[in-house]
Amino acid sequence: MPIPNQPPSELERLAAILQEAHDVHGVSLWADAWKRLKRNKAAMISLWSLLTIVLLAILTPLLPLQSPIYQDVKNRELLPPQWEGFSLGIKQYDEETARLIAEADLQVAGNAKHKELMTEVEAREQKHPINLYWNDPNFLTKPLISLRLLLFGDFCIPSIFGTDKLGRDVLSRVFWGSRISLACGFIATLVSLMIGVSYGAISGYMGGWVDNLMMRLVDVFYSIPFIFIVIFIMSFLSSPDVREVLQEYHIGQIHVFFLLIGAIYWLTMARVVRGQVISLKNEQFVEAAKTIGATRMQIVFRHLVPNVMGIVIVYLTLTIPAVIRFEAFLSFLGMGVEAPNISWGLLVNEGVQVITIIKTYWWMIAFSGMALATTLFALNFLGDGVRDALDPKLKNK
Amino acid sequence: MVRILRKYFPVFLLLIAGISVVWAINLGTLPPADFVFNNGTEVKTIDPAKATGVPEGRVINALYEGLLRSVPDGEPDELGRTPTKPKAVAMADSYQVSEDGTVYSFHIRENANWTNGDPVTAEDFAWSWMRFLHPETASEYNYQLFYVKNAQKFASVDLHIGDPVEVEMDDRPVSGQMFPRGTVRRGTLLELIQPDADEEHAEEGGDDGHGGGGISGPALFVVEFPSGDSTEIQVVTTQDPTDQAIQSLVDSYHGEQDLTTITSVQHVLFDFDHVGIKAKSLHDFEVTLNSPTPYFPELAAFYPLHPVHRGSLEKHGDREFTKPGFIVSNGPFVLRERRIRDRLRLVKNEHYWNAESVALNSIDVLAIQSETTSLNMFLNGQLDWDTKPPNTLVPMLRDRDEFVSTPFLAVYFYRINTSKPPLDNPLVRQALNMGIDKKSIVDNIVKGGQVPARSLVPPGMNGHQSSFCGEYNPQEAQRLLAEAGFPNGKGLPTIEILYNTADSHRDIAEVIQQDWKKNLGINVSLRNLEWGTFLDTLRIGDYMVSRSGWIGDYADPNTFLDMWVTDGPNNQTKWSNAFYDEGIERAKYEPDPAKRMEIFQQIEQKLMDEQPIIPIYFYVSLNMVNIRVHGFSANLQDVHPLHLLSLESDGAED
Amino acid sequence: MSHSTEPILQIQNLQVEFHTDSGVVRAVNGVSFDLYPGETLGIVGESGSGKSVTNLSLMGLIPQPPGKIAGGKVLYNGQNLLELNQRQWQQVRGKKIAMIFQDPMTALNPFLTVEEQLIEVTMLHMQLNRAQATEHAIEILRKVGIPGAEKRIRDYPHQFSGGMRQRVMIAMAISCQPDILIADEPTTALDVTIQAQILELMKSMQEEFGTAIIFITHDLGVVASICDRVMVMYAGRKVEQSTTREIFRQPRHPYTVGLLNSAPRWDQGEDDLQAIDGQPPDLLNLPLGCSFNPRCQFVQDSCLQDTPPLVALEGETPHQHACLQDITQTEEDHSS
Amino acid sequence: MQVLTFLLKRFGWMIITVWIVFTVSFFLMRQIPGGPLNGERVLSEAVRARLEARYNLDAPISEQYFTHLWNTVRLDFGPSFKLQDYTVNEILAQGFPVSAALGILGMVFAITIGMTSGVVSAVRRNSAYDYSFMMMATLGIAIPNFVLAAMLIVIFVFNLQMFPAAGWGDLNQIILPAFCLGAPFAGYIARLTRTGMLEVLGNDYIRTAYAKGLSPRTVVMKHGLRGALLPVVSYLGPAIAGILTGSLVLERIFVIPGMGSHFIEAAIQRDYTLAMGALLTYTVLLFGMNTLVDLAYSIIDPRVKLE
Repeated sequence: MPIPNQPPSELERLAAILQEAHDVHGVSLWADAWKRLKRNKAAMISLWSLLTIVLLAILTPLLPLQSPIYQDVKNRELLPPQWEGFSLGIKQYDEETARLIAEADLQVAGNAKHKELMTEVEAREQKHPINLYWNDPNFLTKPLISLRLLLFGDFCIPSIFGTDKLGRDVLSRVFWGSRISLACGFIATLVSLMIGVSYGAISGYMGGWVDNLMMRLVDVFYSIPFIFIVIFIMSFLSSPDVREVLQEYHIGQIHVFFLLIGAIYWLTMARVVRGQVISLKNEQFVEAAKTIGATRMQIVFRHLVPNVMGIVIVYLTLTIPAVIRFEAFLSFLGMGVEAPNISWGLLVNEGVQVITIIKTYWWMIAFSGMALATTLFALNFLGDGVRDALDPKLKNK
Repeated sequence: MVRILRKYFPVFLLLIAGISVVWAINLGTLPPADFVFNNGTEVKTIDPAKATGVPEGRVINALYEGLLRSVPDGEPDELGRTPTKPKAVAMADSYQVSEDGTVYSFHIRENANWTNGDPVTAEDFAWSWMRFLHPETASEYNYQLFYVKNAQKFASVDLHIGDPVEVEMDDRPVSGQMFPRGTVRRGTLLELIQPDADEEHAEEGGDDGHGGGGISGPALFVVEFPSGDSTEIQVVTTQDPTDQAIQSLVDSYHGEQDLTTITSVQHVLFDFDHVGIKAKSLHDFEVTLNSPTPYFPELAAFYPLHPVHRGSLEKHGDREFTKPGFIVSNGPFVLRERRIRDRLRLVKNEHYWNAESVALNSIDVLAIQSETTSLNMFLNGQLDWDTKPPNTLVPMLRDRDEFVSTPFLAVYFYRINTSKPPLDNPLVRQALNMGIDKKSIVDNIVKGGQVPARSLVPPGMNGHQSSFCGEYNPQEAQRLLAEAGFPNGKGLPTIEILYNTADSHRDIAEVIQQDWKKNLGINVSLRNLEWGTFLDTLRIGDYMVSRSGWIGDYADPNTFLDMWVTDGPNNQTKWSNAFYDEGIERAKYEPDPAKRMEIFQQIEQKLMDEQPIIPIYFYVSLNMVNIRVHGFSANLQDVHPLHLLSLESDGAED
Repeated sequence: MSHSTEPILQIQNLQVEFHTDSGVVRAVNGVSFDLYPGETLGIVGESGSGKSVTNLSLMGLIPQPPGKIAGGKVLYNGQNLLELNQRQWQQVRGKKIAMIFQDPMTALNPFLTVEEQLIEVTMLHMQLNRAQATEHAIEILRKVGIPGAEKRIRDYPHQFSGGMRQRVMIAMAISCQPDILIADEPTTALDVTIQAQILELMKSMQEEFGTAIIFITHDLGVVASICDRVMVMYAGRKVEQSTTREIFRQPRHPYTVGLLNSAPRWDQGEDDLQAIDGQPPDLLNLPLGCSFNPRCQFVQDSCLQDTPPLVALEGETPHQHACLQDITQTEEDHSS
Repeated sequence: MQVLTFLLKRFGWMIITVWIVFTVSFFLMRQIPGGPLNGERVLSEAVRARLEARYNLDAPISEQYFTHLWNTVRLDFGPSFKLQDYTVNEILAQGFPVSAALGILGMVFAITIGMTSGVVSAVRRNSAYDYSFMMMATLGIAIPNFVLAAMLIVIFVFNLQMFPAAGWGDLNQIILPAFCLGAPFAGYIARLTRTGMLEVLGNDYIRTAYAKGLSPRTVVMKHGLRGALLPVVSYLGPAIAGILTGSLVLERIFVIPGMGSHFIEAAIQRDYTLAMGALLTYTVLLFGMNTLVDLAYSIIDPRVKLE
């Protein structure tokens, strides 16, 4: 409630309070928390492993890995981990192409033989390893793969994680799978974060019947078995009309999938944020912001939301694993990502299927499972660490 | 109140928890059965008239018995397969075929009984087949009886002026239940009043393959009933006479009939008395066919044609009569207990005519969907027969004594939507076929000893000589592609392979994806749909290439070939060929088996040349059977009648 | 005040440390004092002066780790409590020595009824059965002035007002008639009018049961009204101790003086209130010499070097203080 | 009285929730491609028309909606499309107790193990117990339960031969699935209990309890546990949703004839009636459980008022 005719000095004082509140809550809190976090060994190890995993996932196309989709069912099916090398055959390809071009150059330009040779050269493009070994790389990954080919050429890390039932390299599949799984975890969580934080903050700040209604709605949502809705929507998306529309905007099913999972996981986040906002909204800096004429939206998003980010971050580290697990669960039901896309959930599920008493292809599950578990582990410990860091009360008790 | 709650809340919760666990577990532990097998999935129904599918067939064949039974008969062939033949070792103890091959006379054995002691009579069969064909039953399999004279007219309500009709009045004894029926009056159709028949028919004719213009929508039937010595004319409709559509029919009518009284009735159907299904006497059952159908005995043994007990059905209703306790059946086993998605408990039927030869006293039919779990249970001794061991493990299982496998009448193939360019070009389709290394798929993916397919009809079909499509040949495929105008795959759009959610489908699709990419330079994308959407997508033709499979209903090439006629409902490739359509029609009326097979060979050749489909491999049956089980023989149709199985006596009892 | 009897509690050279991430904090650094039956000893000091920690040590309630009792003795009837094991401690707590905490809002368990919290102590220590214990609890609640005790006993703490809750706390503490009652700022969180009632209640209870009370506070007004003797603590040390009258009459430590001056008194005007300069000491980095030296107005060079010993002045009233300066003179100078 | 009004109010909300779920899924189901009548073999038009009439699928969508809604109000979900011998009510009546037993056992298991190890971890903070329990808890959270199930089957079924591989009926068949179902929740609960307990143990009233001479055991169990329960209880609401999802997977692996498989199968096969029945059952179940959690919350914490 803005007070008219406030003397300017008073306004300044309030502005100063506001600034101070920001500084206190915004900077020193984080700096302190960071300091405390740095002392927490488990959390720091987790943080660094996570960063490494994310970095590796981003740089996967650049690494000298084998093709994640190239199959050799005849010779390389279900091989145990080994050091035997594998060659992409680019050198051979290039030599062949060069030979054809040289041969063409010998011919008179324009004659039939020359034309034929040139067509063949052109056509070879289709069989370039980049087209053969990587399925439709997009504009982001293609340059990276090209760079990788330049840097490492034919060299590939041998199948130290073994191969799967189609003779594909598990190592590279785990790496490529990390991209989808992590993207799924992060994007979906980000979506849930945006929805949850806005919803919770608005609900908590508005109070009254708005709050009541919004929270009732959350209760209602809590009672919806979302797995069912996911199945429905995934089917809906695969119907031809919808698919065409999506394709027009270059949206893959997988992107919608991310959004969908995110749209499910915001409920708890909204509740948590609401609780925090309610406890914060009567603090002085909010009053101050009101007095200097901030709109309600400004107060919520500029002043309140930054102050609840602590708990939100803690909650994020819990949501990401939940989302990654959910993706794995959908893969189990055959509704996760689609081939040739790979996710850890898919790999783990493939692995589970070959755990039997007759023969256990342990490498099919061990490495993907380890990657999944390590990431989830790290996220959990990091979450604990962040919570402890933000809430020093718990320390030394 | 809160205080009391607060005090006793934990106790209360524990109580609930305890009670519900005990309750659920006490739903009853059954004593173990003699023989336990995995049926793969929950059976959708055990009503023969409504069932489709292999799992249902296994159960219905144990509960019910038809006129004939397909049983393994004769010496095993070179692959160890015992041929199955429909034989009169069932409800019929003998049958004759008329010289022209169109009239079958079955003699029902005198000692055939229902489980409640009633004798099984020819009337039971006539009534059951009537129910099977009745439009309201809406049996998915009813076309199997369309070889019978006038059966299709009855089932599809295909009426023409002058036809004998039966009219079921609106006086059903139990409302909402189909049987017992209301009063049935028989008469002759004098006139049929329908709105603008021309347009309607033009629209309908297109997408109805099996049908033949059935009557649906508003219609008025003018029927002449014999009434004593004279006749009585009535105007009837199956709809509400006050309905707007009917009224407008009346208004626009210019004929000579008096439409002032319109009677509402349940059904107006082709008179069943004129359908070629007759109970001649208590034990003589006669079937008249449209044309000689050499495989009709197979159909007579096919489970949808098994009889049901009229009394119990009329008493308990269409659904309830299948429940344990109510069910009255005539097969070697009775249904004792049924738990959804868990098990059916079958026990020996003491009233069965051949009860002394039935060795198993009780059978549990489990509905395990997970192949891994099923195998685990088999290895753990919980199952005696596992019907689908996982592909990946087949190489490890093959050397075991328990492993029983043989090629059977089923083919795995890819459909091509011939309306989508560039797939409308046969050259492209042929190139796609030749670009697939089928042997590698069989050897390395499915691994069960399946046979790479170059024809649609599996080998081993009596007398059929298959025609073949091209073999794996990348060079030739490239040449064809270049001839079609796509040298090295240049200019071809990305081709999408559609498959339904299941692992081996995906694996195969991935292999083919790589084959086409490597051999033909074609970019291939995969699209995975779960079953419901998959089927619908196929139907509306929103696909380029799609995974498919077909299991033969009977041992005749027709079951594989008749679906590819123009606009056949199971065609779904938009492929159409006049020569082919005509060939299927010719084969129907060809009495000479050798000539008939020749026709089939010719039209299969057409199919393989034009290639709207790419055969990939022929299935093999894969079974894991406990070695103490006897009487389990590998055969073409992967049929293993439960009443022929027995257990090794020692060790089984303790 | 006569010390005819033996002290019921003797604290000798108590040292308590806390091991934190930033280093070792000596929260209590060699404190000794005696407590006699039936008397009320006030312990005064700022927060962080070690008064609470001292008393928690008497109850064996120092959380270990990070806390650690580094030395000293707590003799109760001649027995060193610090050598007790867990089981023996349980026999002392609540039965021999009971405690009342500062904030009745948080010191009562919000999840349990008052009855439950009252009877568990008597059932434990006096071996009463449930019915007896309830009866006893009602009786004692009545004694502490809870109207309608039979009914209210079944209420939860949040259904009581602050003062009532503190009464419940007192009831809980005295229900086994302990020899010693430690009251840790029992009135700080209460309204002034309630404070007086609570103090009155404590006095009457003491008279009835003859309990010795250790009364921790930073409010000298409270001290004046209830305590027989006062001990002043600063930065983990005892800096002064004497009878209440003596302390008020002639404080001998600058910190005591500061405390007295900063407390409002009815006989002084508002303008005479003087806050003690500076911040409470950082226990991790105590200044060399006298811990109070940065804030002391009488500081001399020697104060920066030597830690002042506790000196006992023999006289009619025993008076201990730890200051190198004799401030009685300067004090008078100052005030005049 | 207070409880009654609360329950009544909640019931009102439940009706609204169920109605929303009903409406949304009714139209969503009919939007997606593939109908309940699609089978492997294509039906002839005549048969299809008859079947549509039988299931009232030929009526205008609004009429279908209101008919179905009215039947639902009368708790009649109609016949199942795919399990033709049964009505949806019969199917649910068979599946529900099984799912409930599995869920409850899993939950009991999760709570027992989770709370015990959480309390021990909190009381023995930074001890070897603490570390190993928390390690296990995190592992439980991190491993998808189908992986856990596969590993346990290899170990307990084949190597140790302690349990049958799958199936339903007697007690030793329920232990493995219940364990797998409970494991991730046990992990979460352990961590929540630990954190909650640490927080509670720092409260003044715990000190008061010690000051009374209560044994550490009594203090922790009587005074500490209730407070530490609160975060666990508020977690139970969402956890129940998770239990349901988890049981979908385990029912497949262990061949348990519960509702989960119906739920998934019905959705995939477009068995409209069964899907709707299962969906609404789950909705009511979730709502009921969430209400129970709120009730439990206010019962544990007397300061919380039921609204």
